[in-house]
Amino acid sequence: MAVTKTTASRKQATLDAETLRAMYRNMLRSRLLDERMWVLNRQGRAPFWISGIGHEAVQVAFAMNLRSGEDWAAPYYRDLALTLVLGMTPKDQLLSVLQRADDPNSGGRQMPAHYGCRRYNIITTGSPVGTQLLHACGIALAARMRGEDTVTFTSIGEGGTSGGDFHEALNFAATHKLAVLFVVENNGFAISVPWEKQMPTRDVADRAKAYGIPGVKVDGGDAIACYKAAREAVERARHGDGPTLIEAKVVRLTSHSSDDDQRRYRTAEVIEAEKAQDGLLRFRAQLEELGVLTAGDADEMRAELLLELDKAQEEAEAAPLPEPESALLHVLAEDLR
Amino acid sequence: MAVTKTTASRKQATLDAETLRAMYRNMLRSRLLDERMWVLNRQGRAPFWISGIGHEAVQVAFAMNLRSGEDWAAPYYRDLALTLVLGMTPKDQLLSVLQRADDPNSGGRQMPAHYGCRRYNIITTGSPVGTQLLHACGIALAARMRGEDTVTFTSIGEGGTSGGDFHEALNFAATHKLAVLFVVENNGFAISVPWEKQMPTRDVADRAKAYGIPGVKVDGGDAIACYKAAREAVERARHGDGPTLIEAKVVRLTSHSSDDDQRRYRTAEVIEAEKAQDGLLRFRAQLEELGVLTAGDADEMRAELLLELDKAQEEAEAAPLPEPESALLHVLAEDLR
Amino acid sequence: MATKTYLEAIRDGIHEEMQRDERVFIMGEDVGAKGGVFGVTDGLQKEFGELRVMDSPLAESCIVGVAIGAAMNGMRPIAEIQFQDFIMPAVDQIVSEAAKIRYRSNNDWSCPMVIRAPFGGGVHGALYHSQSIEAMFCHVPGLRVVVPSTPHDAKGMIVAALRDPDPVLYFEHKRAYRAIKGEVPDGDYTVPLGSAAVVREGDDIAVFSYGMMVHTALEAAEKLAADGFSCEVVDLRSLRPLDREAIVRSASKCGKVLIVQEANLAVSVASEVAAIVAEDCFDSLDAPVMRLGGPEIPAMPYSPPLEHYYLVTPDKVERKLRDLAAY
Amino acid sequence: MATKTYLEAIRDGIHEEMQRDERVFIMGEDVGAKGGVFGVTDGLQKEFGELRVMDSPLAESCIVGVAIGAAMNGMRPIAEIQFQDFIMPAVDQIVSEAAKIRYRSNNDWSCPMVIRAPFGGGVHGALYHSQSIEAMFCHVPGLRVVVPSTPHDAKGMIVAALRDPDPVLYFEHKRAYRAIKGEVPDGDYTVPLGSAAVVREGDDIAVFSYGMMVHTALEAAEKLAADGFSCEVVDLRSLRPLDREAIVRSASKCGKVLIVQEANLAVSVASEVAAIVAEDCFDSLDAPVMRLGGPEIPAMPYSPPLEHYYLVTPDKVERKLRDLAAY
Ligand SMILES: Cc1ncc(C[n+]2csc(CCOP(=O)(O)OP(=O)(O)O)c2C)c(N)n1
Ligand SMILES: Cc1ncc(C[n+]2csc(CCOP(=O)(O)OP(=O)(O)O)c2C)c(N)n1
Ligand SMILES: [Mg+2]
Ligand SMILES: [Mg+2]
Repeated sequence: MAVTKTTASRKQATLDAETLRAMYRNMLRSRLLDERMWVLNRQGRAPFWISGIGHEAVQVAFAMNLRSGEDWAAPYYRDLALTLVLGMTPKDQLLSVLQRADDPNSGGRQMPAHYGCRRYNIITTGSPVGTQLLHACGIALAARMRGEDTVTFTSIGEGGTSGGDFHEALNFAATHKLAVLFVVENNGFAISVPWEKQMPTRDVADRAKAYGIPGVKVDGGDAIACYKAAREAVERARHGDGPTLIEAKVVRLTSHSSDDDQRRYRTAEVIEAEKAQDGLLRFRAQLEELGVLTAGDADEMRAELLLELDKAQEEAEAAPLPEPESALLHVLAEDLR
Repeated sequence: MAVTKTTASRKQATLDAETLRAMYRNMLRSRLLDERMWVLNRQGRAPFWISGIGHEAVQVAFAMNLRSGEDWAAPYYRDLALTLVLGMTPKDQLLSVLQRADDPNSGGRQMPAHYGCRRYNIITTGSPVGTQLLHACGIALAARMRGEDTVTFTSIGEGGTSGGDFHEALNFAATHKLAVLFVVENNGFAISVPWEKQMPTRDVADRAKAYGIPGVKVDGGDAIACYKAAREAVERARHGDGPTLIEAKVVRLTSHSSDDDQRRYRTAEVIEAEKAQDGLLRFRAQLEELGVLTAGDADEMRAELLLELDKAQEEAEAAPLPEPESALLHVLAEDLR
Repeated sequence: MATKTYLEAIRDGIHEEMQRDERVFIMGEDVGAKGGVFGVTDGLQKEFGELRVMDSPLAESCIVGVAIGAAMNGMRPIAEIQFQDFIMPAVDQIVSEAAKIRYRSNNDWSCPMVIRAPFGGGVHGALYHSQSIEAMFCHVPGLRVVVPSTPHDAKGMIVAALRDPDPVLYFEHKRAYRAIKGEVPDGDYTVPLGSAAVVREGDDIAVFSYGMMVHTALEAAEKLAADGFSCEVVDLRSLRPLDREAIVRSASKCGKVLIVQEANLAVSVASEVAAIVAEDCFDSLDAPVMRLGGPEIPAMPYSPPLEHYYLVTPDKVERKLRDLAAY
Repeated sequence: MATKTYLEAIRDGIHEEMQRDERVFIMGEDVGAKGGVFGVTDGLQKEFGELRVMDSPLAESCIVGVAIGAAMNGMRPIAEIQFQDFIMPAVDQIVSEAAKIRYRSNNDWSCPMVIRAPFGGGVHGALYHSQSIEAMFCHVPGLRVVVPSTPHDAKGMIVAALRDPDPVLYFEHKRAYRAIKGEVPDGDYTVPLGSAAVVREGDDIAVFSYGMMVHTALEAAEKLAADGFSCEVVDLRSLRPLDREAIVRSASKCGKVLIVQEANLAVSVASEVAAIVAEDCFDSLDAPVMRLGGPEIPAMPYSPPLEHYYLVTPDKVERKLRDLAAY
């Protein structure tokens, strides 16, 4: 029940080089796509973007421990990296950011970063913060009723933990020992509101104590620690031992969204200092040190991913916008108007 | 931060005989009135009653530690005893149960046990479970803004702690260290739903850990322990040390309400066994043992209170019902129709 | 065919559908051993077990949110809200989530579920156990809102709701539970959602209503019939979508229109019916559209004189009908 | 008098009232250092401090519930909801609590507070940053709902709302924030809540509208004027209560009625206005009542062709007006 702190060292041994490289590649792939989204936004071609930069490690860690298409995900808007590992493509997300008809998330109906794709059991997500946690419980309950051993991932920012649905979801999942992974990506800010004004304790993992479930705090910039925490929590859930609350301490390396300017509420020094905590840089240094990745490998990987990205962007840009009257479709199954 | 257990013995010494007798009298007064309500209900003169029988000790303990008319209360429907100690009268509550125009709680508009009386800073309460906890926070925030040292009592059943407002209120009060006393009267049932189906841990006091505030568990059938727990929590709040979550383990010695029949979901044996935990009986025995109360005193007290009650009932029964068209009044201040 | 109460008809429908379809389950406060506060789910937990008839925590957002998740994962949940008055904490899950799941995912996901709740007054329920706040949901695209008024429809519509691919709010009038009895066919049948029913034919005045008020309207219509005025009484049944054609048909035929509901009138179902008539029946109207509903007060008070003052009674309906007849 | 934007006018009203009345404070997400996501509260925290301009947790029920408690204890809170779309978690506190506090306590208690939220689309806000769901609250007795359309009214109505003894929902059209400029008197004045305003006089068609759509209606009315049709444009301003007299006056005078709103039509403000006209203007109507609003879809989509398809534009209004003129 205690809040446990997992450190990188303890679990390095258990991850093979292939997994480590795959993890790095997944993080890099998301980062490059994310950066491209910002470029499109600044070019005026994408009215909005909300970023996962700085949050990638924990998302990749969990996604790599899920069975894509079998396990379930009820993510939130920063989970770009998670969706890519589960099977969605850079093109899918570019279609969304460019508001195209073929956007698999919503057909261009929702803002980008409102993820959803039935093919990969990623449920549709809207904007209201927190609702998805209860959906995750319902998904897990349905699995329980059918006797399946699937697990359900769900995530939220620390700001979202102040809302009622967070409590109702943890209470319900813990009462019924449901196979739900509650991941809080704690970047210390809800838009401009610092954690001290949102909650009384620094660690969201403490909240687990109210429900008698494990509360795990992990350095979200430590990819290996994240992987191990994810693996443990997924195993626990899959074996019927109930939910876990995992808090990943992450950094939001951008403004809240393309509509926000964090310089209004954070000093330049603090913003600059956080860059040193970038999990991608730290992981690369770590892998080079471990001899799992050379500088050459990394550059090659990057070049290959950029190629994929350029092609995806080209295709997405060529894709059509939705037909205006299609706005009337899919209100109800029978398309009542 | 830990859950502390207060025992009767430790604090007996600190309560003088007068206080102890007053406490007993307050409990008995509420009990007799409550029993009368059931009689009126069974006689068909009161369509509804919802009882505080078995919950009195903790309510009386808190009310006696508040400054009536200065401190604030946002109670729930079992808090009959609390309202009497704060200044409301048996007649007030009989007017309500008999749906009379002069009912100070609501003018006969609400069901009985929906307490409220501005004169004693008892805010108006409705039926939706849990909303009052946030009102208590707002009251305490207003007091903070004006630099007052008042405290705010609020209460709820353990069932109500599953709802979102419970979490949002504790989170807010703890974040701002507000002078709020959160009292959970845990009788183990939400109507027919036993605690195991409501929540993952047996002790509601555990929930305090999520907010880094003291969580106090007290035997709600031990009047002296309740008094001491109340005094400590009130002092803490008054001195600016923030909120406390107090869980009183109580027994619901009746069905949920006059519309419920608990024999549908509880065995006769369990119902019978709980009667032994009645705080009123236990307190009387304790006081007699301590030599604070003789059997004669107690009987005299009872007779005197019954006299008050009979007179109150007579007056309440003589009071008029509301005028039909008065239903249109007080929607807005200007009585817009 | 057997004669059953409105309550029994609902229970029968749920019971049969649970037997037929393993995906159907119920979640709500006190639905298990107690069988619900009115007894609608009485006996179901014994038959189907604690997982399929699940007592929930006292948390309405949880009840609906969990049901939504289960619906997305292949189940057909019934989320029971103990009183319509207490649906408010679940409004976010209903309006922001359930209603928008198909649309926002461009048809990739759907949310087939039923939210049941008793509504209405006249049972000494006071301010928070008497409300009729269906109008708030009737504005919301992506939801279906239905209210049966007879045992026949109660069963046919709960079954239809459970087979519908989208979220359905199914509101039950609590005074009807035991007061209204009627013939209920045995076995499997459905009543289509989205359609109104003419429950009494007539030529002079079209009366539109739903829930308990249909019976009140029928009672009043009977009185007018004695004086030679014939009222057509239409049970709206589906409040979202409204059956526009049926409304226009009866209104045009009669030329005079009264809308009767228990809820207060402002921005309500009655407003929408009146608006439809004002839009589509201009040429056939012989009198102003009239509406009768509860007063504009926050809810139905407890004390008998106040509660009675609130209620829309057959007398009040009759008076309105006579005004219209005389116009 | 100075020319100001709608946004500046709101801020001025709040600012002046906070200077005048120590009981006024603001609570909401990002209202402090950031000054709100649109900048309405910009600079206020610097002047009034962190207690009177308080960044809240991300919890709308908390924001409103705390404000209610503070109002009962003598304060005059402004609860800011970041987008009207996110008011849903607070519906229980608004509808079950704030709206019923005076009534249920038989006037012993009251709840003087203002809930502010931006609404409306046309700003690439997609499904959850574009909605117009005011209708849900316009049904609820015990609440006031207002929507200013000009900087003059924006200031006068926020001040009036802050001095009103009951809960007021004050909705701000987010497209108006910077797009709408106008003369704003210096210093203290109020615009009475509950009253509509004739913003353009005319004889042929009465157009009822509110928020941004008033400007759209005025634009369309201008076009018809060129062809000799004169439209009377009425800014409803107060959606609960509606100014029934003003509606009946203009509708009766013109004999033809168009109601224009951005929200979808079913069970909405437009329904109620149509119903009032159908009830009270039967003898003066020369044409069916017409309504124009958003389509019956869950909300306004993101992609430009879809968003544009949703929007009620001057062209669409003009077309409806010409239909009515030709009737
Ligand atoms: C119910 C609700 N209220 C407000 C918002 C507006 N909003 C969007 S994101 C956000 C801050 C979220 O902060 P946090 O949960 O910490 O996640 P982060 O963005 O930091 O990852 C807010 C207030 C919303 N989307 N939903
Ligand atoms: C929001 C809401 N949902 C449901 C109800 C119906 N209801 C009234 S009391 C109650 C059970 C409360 O149990 P608990 O909180 O444990 O308090 P107790 O009655 O045991 O003292 C329920 C479900 C309600 N009043 N409000
Ligand atoms: Mg955050
Ligand atoms: Mg209880």
